[in-house]
Amino acid sequence: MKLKGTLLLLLSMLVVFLSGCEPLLVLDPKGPQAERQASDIMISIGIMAFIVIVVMVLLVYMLVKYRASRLPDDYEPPHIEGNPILEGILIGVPIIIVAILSFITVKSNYIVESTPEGYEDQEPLVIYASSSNWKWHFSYPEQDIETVNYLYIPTDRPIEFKLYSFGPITSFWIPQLGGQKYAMADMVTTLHLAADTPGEYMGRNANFSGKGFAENTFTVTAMTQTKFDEWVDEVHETAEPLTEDTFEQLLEPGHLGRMTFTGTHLGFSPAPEHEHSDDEMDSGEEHKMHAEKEREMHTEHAAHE
Amino acid sequence: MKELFPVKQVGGYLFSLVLTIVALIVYFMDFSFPVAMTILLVTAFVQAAVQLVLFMHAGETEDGTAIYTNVLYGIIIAMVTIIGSLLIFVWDM
Amino acid sequence: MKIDHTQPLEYSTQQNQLNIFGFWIFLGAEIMLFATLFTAYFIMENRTGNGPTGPEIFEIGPVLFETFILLTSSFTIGLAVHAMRIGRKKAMLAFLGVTLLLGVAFLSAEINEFVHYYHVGATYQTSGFTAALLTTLGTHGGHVTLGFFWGVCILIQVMKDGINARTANKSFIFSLYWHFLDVVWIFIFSFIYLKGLM
Amino acid sequence: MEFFERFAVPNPNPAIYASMVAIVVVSLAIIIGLTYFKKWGYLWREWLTTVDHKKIGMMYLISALLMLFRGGVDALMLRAQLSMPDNKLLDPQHYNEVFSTHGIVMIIFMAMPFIFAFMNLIVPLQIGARDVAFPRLNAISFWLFAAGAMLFNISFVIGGSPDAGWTSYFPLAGTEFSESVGTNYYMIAIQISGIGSLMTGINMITTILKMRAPGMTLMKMPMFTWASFMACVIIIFAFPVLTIALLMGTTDRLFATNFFTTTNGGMDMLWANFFWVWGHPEVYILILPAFGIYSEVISTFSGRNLYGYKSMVGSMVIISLLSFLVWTHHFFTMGQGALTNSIFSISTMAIAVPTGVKIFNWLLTMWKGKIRFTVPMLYSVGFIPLFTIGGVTGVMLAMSAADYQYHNTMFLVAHFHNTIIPGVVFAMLAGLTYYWPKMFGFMLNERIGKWGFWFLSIGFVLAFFPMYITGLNGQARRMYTYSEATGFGPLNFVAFIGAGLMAIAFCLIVYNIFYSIKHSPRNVGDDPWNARSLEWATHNPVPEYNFARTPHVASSEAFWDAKKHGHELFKGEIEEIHMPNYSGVPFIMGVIFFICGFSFVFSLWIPAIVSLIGIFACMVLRSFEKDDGRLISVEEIKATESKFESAEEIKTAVSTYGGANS
Repeated sequence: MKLKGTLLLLLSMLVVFLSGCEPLLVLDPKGPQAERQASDIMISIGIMAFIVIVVMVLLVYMLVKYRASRLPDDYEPPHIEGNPILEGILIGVPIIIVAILSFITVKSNYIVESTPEGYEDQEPLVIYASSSNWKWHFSYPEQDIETVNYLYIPTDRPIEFKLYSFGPITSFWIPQLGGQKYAMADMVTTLHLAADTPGEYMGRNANFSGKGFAENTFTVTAMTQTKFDEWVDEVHETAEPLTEDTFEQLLEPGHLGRMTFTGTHLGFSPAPEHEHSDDEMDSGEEHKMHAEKEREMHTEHAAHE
Repeated sequence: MKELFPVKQVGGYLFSLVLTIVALIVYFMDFSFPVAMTILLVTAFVQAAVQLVLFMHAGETEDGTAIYTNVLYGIIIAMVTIIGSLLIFVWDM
Repeated sequence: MKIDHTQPLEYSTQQNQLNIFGFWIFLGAEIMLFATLFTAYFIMENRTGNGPTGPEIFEIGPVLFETFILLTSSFTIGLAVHAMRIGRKKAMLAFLGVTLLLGVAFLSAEINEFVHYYHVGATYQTSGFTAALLTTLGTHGGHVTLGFFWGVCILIQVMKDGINARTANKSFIFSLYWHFLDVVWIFIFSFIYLKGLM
Repeated sequence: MEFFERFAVPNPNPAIYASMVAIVVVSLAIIIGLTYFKKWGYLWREWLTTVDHKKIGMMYLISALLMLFRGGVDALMLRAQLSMPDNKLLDPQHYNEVFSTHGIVMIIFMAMPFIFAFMNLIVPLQIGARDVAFPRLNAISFWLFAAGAMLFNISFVIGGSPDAGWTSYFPLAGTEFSESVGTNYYMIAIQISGIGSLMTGINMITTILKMRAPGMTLMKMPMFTWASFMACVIIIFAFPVLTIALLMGTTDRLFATNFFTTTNGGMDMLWANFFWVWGHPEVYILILPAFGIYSEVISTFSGRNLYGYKSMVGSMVIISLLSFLVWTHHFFTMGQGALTNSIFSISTMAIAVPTGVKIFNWLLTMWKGKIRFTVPMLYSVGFIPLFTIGGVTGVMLAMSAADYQYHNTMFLVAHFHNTIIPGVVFAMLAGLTYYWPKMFGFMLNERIGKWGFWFLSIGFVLAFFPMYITGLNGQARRMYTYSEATGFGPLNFVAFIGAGLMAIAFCLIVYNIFYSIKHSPRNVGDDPWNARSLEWATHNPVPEYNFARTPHVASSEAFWDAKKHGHELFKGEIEEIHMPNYSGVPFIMGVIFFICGFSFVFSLWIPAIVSLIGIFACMVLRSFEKDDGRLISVEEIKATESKFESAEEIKTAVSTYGGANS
């Protein structure tokens, strides 16, 4: 019974941990999206703990009651085929549980994929977050600012992150504000977040991206709109403009500290936003002409050879 | 000579030629995408069935059920993979 | 080897039946193999980068020729199996030979097509689209090539040993393979070429 | 000299040099040993050329155990590195290589051969067949697996290990970010062994569907056979996807195509897609045979028939189908819409239903039974609660909105170890102990076995449960280190202790094998466990022809029927038995495949083409070969049988081993 003891101990430990003597990041949400996710997690932990307990109780019951050492020597276990009603229940109950969880999940899916609840009427702040080996670049087109490895955001305003990568697939994750999403090289993904309370939060790349992955982190500071505006003004007064050359240097593999620039890289190195629509069937004449030219060049090339 | 060309085989061959020509219509006519795709899907699968049943004798032994199940299972999973991937990358991106 | 004479020769031993059944299972796996290639192709279809698109490089003439050749070869291999079943060795060899010749014709047409693609700037490295297209066609073509050499091995064996339980079994399995390649080609024809050209 | 530079390890360290020396020393020791004891001929005649499903099974088993140690050492290094904040034991590059190889070795070269070992050993016996449908192909499958495994394992001393994770997501695994040949090894080694797996799948399906003993309808097959059957169904539809994905990855790396690049229309997400279209069914390929073993073990040691046979079968059929409908849950965060995520989220959770049915059926099998706590049963009993925890955390991960928080964290790592270790590894160890007498004719020591079980279970709980917590606290997977401020330190140290306990457990298991070879009594008879299904109706160890006379079967528990209800298993006279001939070609093909793979890894085109031609030559040779096998005469069979029977008589006085003790 050592095993069962250990398990129960650990389970209770888990519950103690989760119920917050020292809150875990994911379960200590500071924004509506993370809150929704945390509540989903807690609901599912509850239901799942119930299932685990049922299984364990049944198992202990069987093991205690039917162990050979407690049964008479001449006891012959009976031959029992399945019982349709019992098996029906065993199928039915899990289906109900799965249905409940599905309902919650589908609802949450649409919630986390849209502007955070309670912020619908506000214009979202768009921030382009791009990763390169092993840094994060944050471009604020509205404010015309770019930062490296740190992120200032206003509270009480929805934020729309546009994610993409200058290298391997990375994953943009601020556990206390909401779940992660991939940043990739050939398309832009969108993540909707918002911060309810001012504070400093951990953000990182969660998807393995090579040697410098462990240190591929950034800090997020949420502040009131006034403080945010002050910061923007300050940056415009003090920071250097971001040139194409500087940006090329920034992209080199390595780690950098925090950096701040005016202007963004979106002008000379735009996000791969329209890649998709470009490729649609009706790409139009221009595309065809382009290909035609290409083909001519190739035939010419071949002729030369 | 005649016994070398059984009706089943010759008929199947002619039928698949006809199906190929029907499929070819989408090249010459200007159908809308759904209509053209339907034509292609129908002709392709019918032709595959012709090959399977008439030429490959899939059902001729007692293993026919197992063989058909195998092929059907393969087609179902193939369709799931194709449609699922398109859903992820094209239709719902 | 116990030979059961109530069955056609290709099914007449236990091992023969296993071989045919096992090959059918293998074909199930092949369905999935080509389905994966089709998945890749459908997703990459419009991802042409700086290279040409499908409609720009496809030509209906050679494709129709290839289709007709392969359909006919599928017909002749069916006739070969039929001839085998009624014990006509010479007819069977003739049909098998024709099938293999048609296979060669198909392959040369396909190689020609690849050369054409190369000249219009659609090489293996050009774009996601060309990579998916050429891998799909190439995998099919590779199967046909393999089938050709396999068919030659069988042809020689039938010539040497006549139609017996062993050679009949091999020929029948080969016919399954060849028919299957035709089925795959039908899908390539419909969903790569015709869909691209329509 | 320049030619040889490519074979150098790009990131050497003392441990790698030490391994090189160790490899050379061990190889030399093996060669000298074989020569000294004049065992080359024996090795060639009895093992390298064998087509006997039992010997192939044993070779799979030995390979799996070796690979378990390779992967286990990797795991220990990982846990040691993470045991303390800012630890400097491994640098990031080595950490990346170690976790990548750990994952691949454990899944492809440990778990897969382990399940193939039991499929090969047990399935033909359970259905009363003489061998598998294609014995020669079976040998080829094994040697392809061996070639792939060898190729993969030399990577860390020649040219460098793969370092992009076992998932090898592009573009990280592309030539731009992964310059060493490591990922080439990944692509080609897995390709070769994957082809072997596909062949095994075809072989087993044909065997199971076409070679069952008279009277054994599909619904009278023992549960392990059903499980293997469904696993093989998944294999034949999942592995072709891997074949194509690896082919594309290989051409991307070797021929600069644009499948998974980020320019010219390439699509990095496509790799992730294909990888998981294969990868998710793969985990069911592993778990279904494990379920089968648990079904056999629990039923045997509860002294009862398996509860709900039909729903057990039904649930496996449903799992095999559903396993192909859920792959997207590995990348809910890749940017597809809420609709797609919802569909795949629901289909994923749906798998919990058939799995739950199985769990309850096992519990109900114990109900009214007479439970004997032998080592295999202990593993099964430990499996039920631990796997349930793994399963329910799987349901939690399946909730896509919440998965945004679990994804890529230690929570996920904890979850899949929580299913694979109690699910697959426990099952394999249970199977190893349970079928050991079937293979070798003596038992493993129960006492040491139980110690092994407790160390393993407690070690497992300590190693992996803390990860659930650190995951929720924001520890991403695959980080080679973390700072003290994160607070991950203490729990990671607990995990390290757990890993240490598991290492002790595996040492105990190996010690048990050596101990038992020396000390176990040799006369255990044909039915040491008081078992129920057909594989126990023949002798231990099994003679090469399996059954002297073809058994006739009337239920899924044919042997039990014969023991308790007077069912007549063997009717008629002994007749001569047809068996396949041994052949060296499969081994040679394996060697050629190895050379071919190695040449491809290093882009050495001439040897690559020559060895490809060699492979085709082997196939042509096979086409022209006329090999009708051989016959075992009635006298020979009778002589073998009487040897076993006299042994049985001596043994009758000895009480049944592993009976109602504990």
